[in-house]
Order: sequence, then C-alpha cells, then structure tokens
Amino acid sequence: MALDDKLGVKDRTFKIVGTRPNRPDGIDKVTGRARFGADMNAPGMLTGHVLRSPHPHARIRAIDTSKAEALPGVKAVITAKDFGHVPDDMADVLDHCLAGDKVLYDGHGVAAIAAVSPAVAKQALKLIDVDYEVLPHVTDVDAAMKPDAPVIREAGGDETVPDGMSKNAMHRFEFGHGDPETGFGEADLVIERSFRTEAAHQGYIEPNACLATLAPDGQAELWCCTQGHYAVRDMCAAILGLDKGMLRVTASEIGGGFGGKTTVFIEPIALMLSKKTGRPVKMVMTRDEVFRASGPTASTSSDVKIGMTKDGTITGAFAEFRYQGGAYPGSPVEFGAMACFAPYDLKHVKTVGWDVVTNRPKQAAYRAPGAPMAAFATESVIDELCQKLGLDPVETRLKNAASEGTKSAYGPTFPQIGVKATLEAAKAHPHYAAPLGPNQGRGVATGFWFNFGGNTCVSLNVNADGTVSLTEGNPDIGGSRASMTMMAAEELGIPYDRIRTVIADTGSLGLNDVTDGSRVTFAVGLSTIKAARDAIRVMCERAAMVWGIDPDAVEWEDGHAKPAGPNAGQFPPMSLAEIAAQASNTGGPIAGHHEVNAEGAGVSFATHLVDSEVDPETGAVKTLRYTVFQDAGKAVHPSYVEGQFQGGAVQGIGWALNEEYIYGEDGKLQNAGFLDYRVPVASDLPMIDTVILEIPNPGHPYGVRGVGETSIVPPLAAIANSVSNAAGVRLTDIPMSPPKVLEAIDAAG
Amino acid sequence: MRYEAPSTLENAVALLAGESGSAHVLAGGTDLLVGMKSGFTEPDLIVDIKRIDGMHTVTQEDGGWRIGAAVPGIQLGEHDGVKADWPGVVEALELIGSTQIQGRATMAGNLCNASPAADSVPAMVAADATVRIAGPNGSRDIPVIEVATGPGQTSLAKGEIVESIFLPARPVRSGDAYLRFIPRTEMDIAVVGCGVSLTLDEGGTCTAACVALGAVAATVLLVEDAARVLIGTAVDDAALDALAAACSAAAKPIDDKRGTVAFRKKVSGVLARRAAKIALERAKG
Amino acid sequence: MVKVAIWGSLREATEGAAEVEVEAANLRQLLDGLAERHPAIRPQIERGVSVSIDGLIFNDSWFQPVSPDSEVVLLPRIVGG
Amino acid sequence: MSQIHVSTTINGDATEFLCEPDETLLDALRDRLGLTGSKEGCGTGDCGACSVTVNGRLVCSCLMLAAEAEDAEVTTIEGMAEGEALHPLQRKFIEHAALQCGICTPGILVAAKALLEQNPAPTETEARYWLAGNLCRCTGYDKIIRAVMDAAAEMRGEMRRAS
Repeated sequence: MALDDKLGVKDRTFKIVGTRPNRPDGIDKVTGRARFGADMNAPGMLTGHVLRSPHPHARIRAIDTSKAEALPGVKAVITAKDFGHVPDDMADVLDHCLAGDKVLYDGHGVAAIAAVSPAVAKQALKLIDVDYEVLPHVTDVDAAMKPDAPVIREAGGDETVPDGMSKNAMHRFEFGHGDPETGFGEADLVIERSFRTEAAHQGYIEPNACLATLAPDGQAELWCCTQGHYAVRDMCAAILGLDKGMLRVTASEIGGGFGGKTTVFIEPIALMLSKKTGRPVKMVMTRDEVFRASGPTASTSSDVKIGMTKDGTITGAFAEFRYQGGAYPGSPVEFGAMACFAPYDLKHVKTVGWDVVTNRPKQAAYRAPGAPMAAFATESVIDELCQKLGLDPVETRLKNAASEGTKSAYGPTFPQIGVKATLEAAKAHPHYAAPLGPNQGRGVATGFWFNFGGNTCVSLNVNADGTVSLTEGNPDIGGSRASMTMMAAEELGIPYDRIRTVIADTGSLGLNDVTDGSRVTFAVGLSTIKAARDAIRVMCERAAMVWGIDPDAVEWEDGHAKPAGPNAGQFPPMSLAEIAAQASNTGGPIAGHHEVNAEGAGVSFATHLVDSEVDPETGAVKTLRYTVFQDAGKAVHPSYVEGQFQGGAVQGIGWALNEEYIYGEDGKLQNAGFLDYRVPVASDLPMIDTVILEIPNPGHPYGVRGVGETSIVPPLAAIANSVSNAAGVRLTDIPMSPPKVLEAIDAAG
Repeated sequence: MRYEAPSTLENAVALLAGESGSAHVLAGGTDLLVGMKSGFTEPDLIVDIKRIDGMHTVTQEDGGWRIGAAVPGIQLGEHDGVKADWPGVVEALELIGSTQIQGRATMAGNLCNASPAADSVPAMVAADATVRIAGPNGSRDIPVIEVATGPGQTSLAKGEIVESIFLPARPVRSGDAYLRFIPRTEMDIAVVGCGVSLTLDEGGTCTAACVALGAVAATVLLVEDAARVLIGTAVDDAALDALAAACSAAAKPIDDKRGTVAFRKKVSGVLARRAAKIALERAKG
Repeated sequence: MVKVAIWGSLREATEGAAEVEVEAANLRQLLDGLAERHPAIRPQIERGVSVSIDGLIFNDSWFQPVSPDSEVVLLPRIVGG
Repeated sequence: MSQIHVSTTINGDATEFLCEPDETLLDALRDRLGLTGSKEGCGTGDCGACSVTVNGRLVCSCLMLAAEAEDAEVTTIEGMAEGEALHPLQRKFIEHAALQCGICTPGILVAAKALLEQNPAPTETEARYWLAGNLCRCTGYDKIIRAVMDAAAEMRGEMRRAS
C-alpha cells in the first residue's frame, strides 16, 4: 500500500497541499506567450494538407496525383501506399490518418501534400484525381447491426460474436452476477426502457497541429499538441519504421484534449511529408477537419430493465448496450457496461454489450469513455422507478449504494469508496431543499469512473542555490504543473516558488503514459513524491557526511536535515539550500528520481444535482442551478479540482442538451463546425457549485484519486431526470434538443 | 483575388460592374469570410465599402432613419434615436452572433447574404423598411422584402450594391419587436424568427400591423393573414391565438439540422404571440 | 491455487465456469496459467486485460503478488480519456 | 496574386507588412508578425479565440482581411500587460484558476477588457452574454466569470482611489 501509513495520512496536516497557489505557467498563458501546437515554426518549413473523402463509403479504384505534383510549389504528394507495411496494431491508426483500399467515412484522409504555401496547397488538392466506387453506407448503430446492413469490414467480428450477426458487430460481452430475472420476480415494479445517445466531440478549442522534421539519417523531431507525446512517438515510430530513440517528440502547450488527443491524426503524415521533401512540414487541422476526421465519442443505443421494491430496494438490473465507434473496432462499450451499475450494491445484475462499426470516424476516448451514455440509461430508469413508487431519489440511491466490501457489478469487491459520501452530501446540501418554481424540476444522478495509473518517470534536480527543477513527462492540460510543484514542495519542505516544473520531451525522460484516465495527479504525483524522497535520502546522506555521523541518524523535517536519535541536537539543522551549496564538495549534484508503472488507482464517484426549467411552448431547457459532489481522495490544488468538476459537468450539460453529430441520409456530417455543433456558451449556464469530498485513496501517499473524468458521467442522466420532473416527460434520446423535448411534451398532451 | 477599397460609391459600382469574375462586396465580412474559409465562396474581386463616405453614418430623414450599409450592429445598438423608434429592429440586429460579430456585422450584409434565417430581415420587413440600391444606372429604393429571392440569391443586378437602409418614421402609438428561437442562448442561427410591428388608435385598438417570419421558408415571409387578425382588435388573447394560428399555418419550413417542420410551425405561432405582446406594450408606451 | 473470477461472456472460454483456479504467485504466472489452462481465453488476453486484485486494478505488473486469499477478477483492459 | 502593403498600428507600434489579398488579419498577426497569442480555434467567428480590437471595437481577427487593417489601431493580447505589470484581468485569471488549458484565455481576456472599458460594472448576466462568443471547453465558465467580476470590482476600486 502506498498510502503513508507512517505519516497517518488521514491525520496529516499539509502545509502546501490543499492551498491554492498561482499556477507556474499562468503568466505565459495570460499574456499569449505560451506556445501551443500551431505556434511553432521552422526555417524552410512547408505546409501540409490532407485531401479528404466526400463519400462516407467507397472503394478507391485509383489516385492520380500527377497533376498536383506538377504544380509549382508542390513538394510532395503521398498516399497510404507510401507508408508500406505497418505493424498490425498500427494498421487501423494509419488507416484512420490515410485510407487504404476504401474510404470509410465522410472526411477520411485520402492523400496529403506538402507545398510552399496554403494557397498552393489548396490549389493542389483540387488537382488530385481520385476514382471512387461509391458503396452503400450506414452511420446508425442499430441500422448497422441489421443482417442486411452494408458491410464495412469484411473480416467481421471476433470470436465472441454469435453466428448470423451482421459483420458490423465486432465484439460482444456480458458482465454481472446473480440472475436479474429472479430479481425482477422479487420487485414491486419493473421498468424497461430503451435509450439512444448521439456522438459528442471532445470539442477542444485548439485544432490538432504539429511540426515535423525527419532527416535522411532517421533522426526526427516532432512538435505537437497531444495528451501523450510518448504515445505519439511510439505510434509514429512504428508507422514510419523509425527507432524510438531517434524520434524526439516535444509536447506543445495543449489547448484541450479530454481524451481526443490521445492518438495521432496528422503526425505520421507530417513526418512522411518531411521525409519526402527533406524540409520541416507543419500541419494544422481546420475545425471542419477536426469534426470530420478526428475521434468523437461513440453513439449508442441501449435497453435497460430494473426492478425495485416499494421500499426502494433494487432487486434486479439488466442492461444491453450497443455502441458504434466509427469504422474501426474499439468503442468504449465495455467501460460503459462496467461503470453504469457500479454505484450500487446489487444482488442480481447483468450487462450485455456490443461493439459495432459504422461509416463514421474512429472514435477516440472522451472523458470517462463510454460511461456517460450508459449511466444516462440506467440512472434514468432508477429515477423513473423512484417517481412511480413515490420515493426520494437520493434516499433510494443511498439505500442501494455500494460501500467497502460490496461486490461491484463489474466484479471486484470495493475497498473504501465515496459513493455514500457524495449522496449524503447532496442530501444535506441547501440545493436539495431549495424551492422550485413553475416548469422547473430537480434531477439527481450518480456516476462512477475507474481512474488509472500507468508508466511514469519523474526526475528532480536540486540546484546549488537551493532551487529545484522538477522534470515530468505529462502535458499540463489543466494545472498539473501547479499540483506537481505543490507535492514536491510539500515533501521537500521548501516554498512552492523555489521549484520549477517542466514537461520534458521524449528524449529527456523515460516513458510516461498518456495524460488520460485521470492519472496525472495520482501517478505523476506519486512519482514526484517518491522522487523528492529519493533526493531527501541523498541530502540526508550528504548532511551525515558533513556531520560525520551515520546517515540513518539523520532525518528530514521542514526542509532541513536534522541529526536524530543519539545525535539529536548535536548539530544545527542544515537547510536544503545549505546542503545544495556544498553538493560539489560532498559527492556531486543532488537529484532524485522515480520510475514506476503506477497501479492501484482509486475509483471515484460523483453525485450531481441540477435544477432545470423547461419552456413548455418551445421545449427549451435552461440549466438554473448545478451542484457537483465528488470524491477527490485528497484535493492537492482545490481550485483545479473544482475546475475539473465544473468542466466535466458543463461538457455533460452540452452533450445532454445540444451537442450531437448530425449525419444526413447521404452519410455526410452536416454540422462540422462550432456554429451547429453547439457547445455551451457562457450565457447558457449558471455558476457550477462544487463540493469536494476527501475519502483517501489507499494507493497514493496523500490519498489522491483521479478527478478528471467522473464529473462527466452523471450530467446526462441528471438533466434528463430534471426535465422529467419539470415537464412530466421522460426523454430517452440524447441530446434533449428543443424539438425533441417539445415533441415529447406535445405527445404527452 | 483582388482587394479594392474605393473611396466613392461610383468607384465601387464601377469596380463591381467591371469585374468579369466573381465580385463580392465587403462590409462587415462576417458571412463573406466564412464562405471563403470553407471554399464555398471564391471571389475574384472584393470591394470593401468601408472607406466610402456616408457608409458609416446614421442620419435622420423624414422623421425616419437612414442607416449606412457599413454600420455595424454595435454602432446601431449605441444609437439612442434608432433604438427608441425601432427597438425591435435594433434588437434583431444585435442578436446576430457574438459581441465580436456585432463589431463588424451590418444590417445590409445580413440582408444581402439572403439567408432565410437572417435575424434583422423579419424585423425590417415588419418595420416596412426600404433599401437604397446604387448601381451603374443610378440608384433606386425597394422594400426590404424584395431583396432576397431565395437562399443566397438577391434581386440585385450586376454592379449594384446596397447603399443604405431606411427605417421610416415611427407612427404614434406603435411598437415593434423581434424574437427568435435558438437552441442555446447565443451564437446560433435562428430556427424560427418573428418580427411584429403594430399601431394602436387612442382607444387601444390595433389599426395597422405587420408580421414577418424568418427561417420557415426560402425567404422571409410577410404574413398578411397574421396582420389581418390583429387589426381591429385590442390584441387580446383571442387575437393572439388567431395570430399564432395564422403564423403556424403560414410557415412553410423544412426539416433540417436546426429544427423540424412540426417544431418550426408550432414555434412560429409561439414567437409571434410573444413578440406581439412586447410590441403591444411598446405601442402603449 | 488462486481463484480468478471470469466475466459473463468470457465463461464460454472456461466451460461456463464463473471462477477458475490457477497456480500462481504473481500476475504473470496468473495470466500465463490462465492462457495455458483455458486456451480459449487467449484471444481476450491478447486484446488486453486488466486484473483487479483485492479491489485495485493492475494492468502490466508481472510481479504483483497474488495469493490464494486474494480476490482476483479478470477485466477487459481499461483505458481512460 | 500580388501582395498588399499594409500600414497599421499594432499594440501602439506603427507596423507595416505585406499580405495576400485574401489573407485574414489573424493569419497576418500570427504568421507574418509573430503575434501568436491570438489563436485560431475555428476560423469562422464561432469561438472567439482570435479576438482582438480594431479601432476600439472587439472583433474576430479571423473574420477580417489583413488588408482592412490599413490605418487602423489594432490591439492584441500581447498588448494587454504594461511592461512587467499584468492587467488586473490577467492577474485575476491566474488567481481564480480561470484557465485550465489556456487556449481560449487570450481571446477571453481581450473580450473581457473590451467589456470593462464600456461597462465597468457589469452584472454576471451581462458578462456572460458579452463573453458568449468566446468558447471555453475546460472550465464551464464559472471561474472565468468570477475572475472578470473580481477584476471589474478591483478596477472600480482603483479608479475611485485615483479620483
């Protein structure tokens, strides 16, 4: 167990952790100096652009690039063929960047060019002739599962898919325990409903961008905005046949990711164009390209059946989920199925899931991948049971809530968890008792996410003047430099502003997994603490040398080495700065480091309360009040923890009400821009209140749990439940856009 | 592509008339540059009219207001006189896009872009506004509703540009209002828009009315049936019901990514009723 | 022997058994043992699995100890956003 | 296409540059003048990340041709701080953790400054509507609005002290 047993973390008082210092990269980011993906240039640089398919599904008979190549100013034109054979596990990644034999969705890359200017590039794209044999297409998950649906991948699904299914069904699974049918027999009321959710995009404001240089000797430099530059390195190296050590990837500041920047879309293309031209190549996706050809989340269809007794005990629960994740297998349906019933202690529970392919771009992770859609379905049915049985939705959730020792719906038995704490906090909060006006309703929902750890490598160097350079390898997407600096300062016992944290490139530090899975504050924080302790060990040794005593007889307290045990009080304490100043005389530079594949991340739960007002004449839904209750384990920098809660909640509000991928009958995406892909704007929203609960994670020295993802799990259901209470109609189709709400109100009479 | 910024109207007209390729007028540019970005519009010539005298001014004329073609939304929003006389028109213009868009977007541009969903157009139609068009053969004035002939299509001939828009003198005891429905609170294209202008007699009976709907047909609709049911009434609930029914009946929308036929028809009536109530309050003073 | 819980649909690979026993002192031995005794599980292990040991999730750490009294649950490989 | 010579003032400095006739002001700022603080999030005026002021009016620099900047006064995020001294809005954004990734921050700061110049005491609702053209995907706007309101209060206080 990593939790500091020795220090008794529950009782530990922190000096820096839990405070709210200014983030170290703040000034760069408020002055426009911070350099994001598109902000880097190189001498002699070319601009790279991708020709994209206008068809949702077509066989490529031939591509004639000769006219484009002949255009003055065009330096290279490439297609997927230029990459030759790539490793099996990279085939889909490359295919999603540039199509092989078939284009699989509207916007699929077909060819790419490098040119001296955007104007030349634009002209050249028009000169590429692609001979398409247009094929029938399908973009809807249920339609894709029909036996006669157009087949997207001839190979069909894996061994889990029963015979006779559509070849678009890639994978099937079941989880759970007990027998739901037995449970339904014990219920006083059983409700069965079907639900649908449309795909949402992560909607990061910074389009994907990169700058690549690949020299003939195989040495390469890549600058890009990504959640994981090591992952980019590994994928690009595999696709281009480069040595990992020869490809140095530097992560720019990143303008949002939310899971969407965990893979590559243009980086291998830019490297190949640079290889062909011998010049640096910069590529920046347009917003249209980001929507059409990056990775939104899955769209889903589901059936849920839950039984409850009059006193609110859930007796049985069943759910079947169908997720389409675009034209490639790998939708996050398993996580949705595993997460949806996790907040509850259930005797009989079963989930079934299908991973389905359609003519859409390959889905990428989006904040708690798969969970919000599933929780929308299951939390809606639980809410409807409460309504029909006249039960309080918070009390009922509390009655069924999982706790330490509960065998979770996805298998493991929970250690100490916070689901009850979030519900108790919601129940006690003034929001829950506040009066509501006409056409207003309150909704509640609870959500769960796993959280991850992963490979992490941190280096901490103590400088001769007593300052500290902390080097880590995860892009700072929401204030993590601040929290790392705080944890290092806490351990070392020196002021926050004596430490500078930098994000290293892939050549300067060992492997760091992607900034995802809510892992950074947990895993990089853990490694930072361990690296600081490693440096402290060295400093204690150096002090012991100076004092001529045994290193074991030195302890570290408040930024000072102190003689302890029999030597206590014998020498005045030596500060970090004093030890650092003598480093050259005591053995050389002082550093600490830590490398780990951090396992044992703690799960996290959240309960959301929302008040909505529905305009009964237009179906418009206004969010009036919103409160998030979430377990953070330990909030290192509470402002940024609150920020994660607020941001996740608002992304959920957008998804619930207005955000959606709209495909026409022609299989083309109709709203590839921020005009009609409607993310929430400031005037749509109230303040988002937050309540941070701290149930320590035993897997982290300070008890930290990941907080980044759980906050997007409950909103879809919480808002649907509030709309149901406000307007008397149960919306089962996300987004709950005004036409759908109005139609439901009118249908209900 | 050429960019020209002439200083006289005559030069602007000559440039536009003389261009053999695709020529576009640039006022605020908030539609033109979006079209260029997407590749939908590929101009050979852009004529920036903002350096022409008079294009930026709002002047009183015959008790009404003449608004230069390059006056951006934010400037009109700051104009107390126009706001007092035609609050519905100003509000409609101010609904277009963000604060940033307001810094550039013009009423003339909104009109000439000829989107069926243009916010300021139903309000101008309800206000009985006219447009002064300059061209190679001199200038002419036409009603606002005659400008757009279909989505993206106008009745302007080659070489013609909108010089100004004229909002007539506001009759006594009259008021106007414009409301639109959008999914968010800002930044969307109208799913339905409705402009209402009405005049009362001393006894509070409606003597004149004009109702226009946006985004429910290929061009903005002037709903004469809706005006008819208001005139002669005190704009009471029964009249408002009839107004709503007339607007819902007149709307001929399509299903698209922004709304359905059923939604648009119903909301046409809802907005007409709500806008008429505001116009009524304003008419009562 | 360590008892390993198998999720619903994966039980087709274990002749329907919801729990199988493997001789293992660590995660690597556990996964190797599973693949050996139940070859039909192999495709899933190759696709990726996570293993919950006493309520905490492990992905890669071969030498993570497991003991006969550990609660071990096989899960699909978990990733995040 | 022959290039156009533009003389303009940017952040108080007389500036000249050449641009293509169809080049946006945003591209000229970023690619010709090295002022990369203004960001392109959409290129269609829907996100506000490229916000600048031109002759005192808040605009999207992606929806304006660079050639239109002739004789204009342009201010960008790079002109917001005075030397070492951050503008109160910049300070409050850091103090309130009103940015997570920071990509929308320059545009929001430019827009918020324009707001406070014409309305020193906005209500929360006024601030939210003024900033509706600036998308932020990270924060849910809560801390942004708090920072703007706090900066406005501080600036009003400073003005009172000064008078």
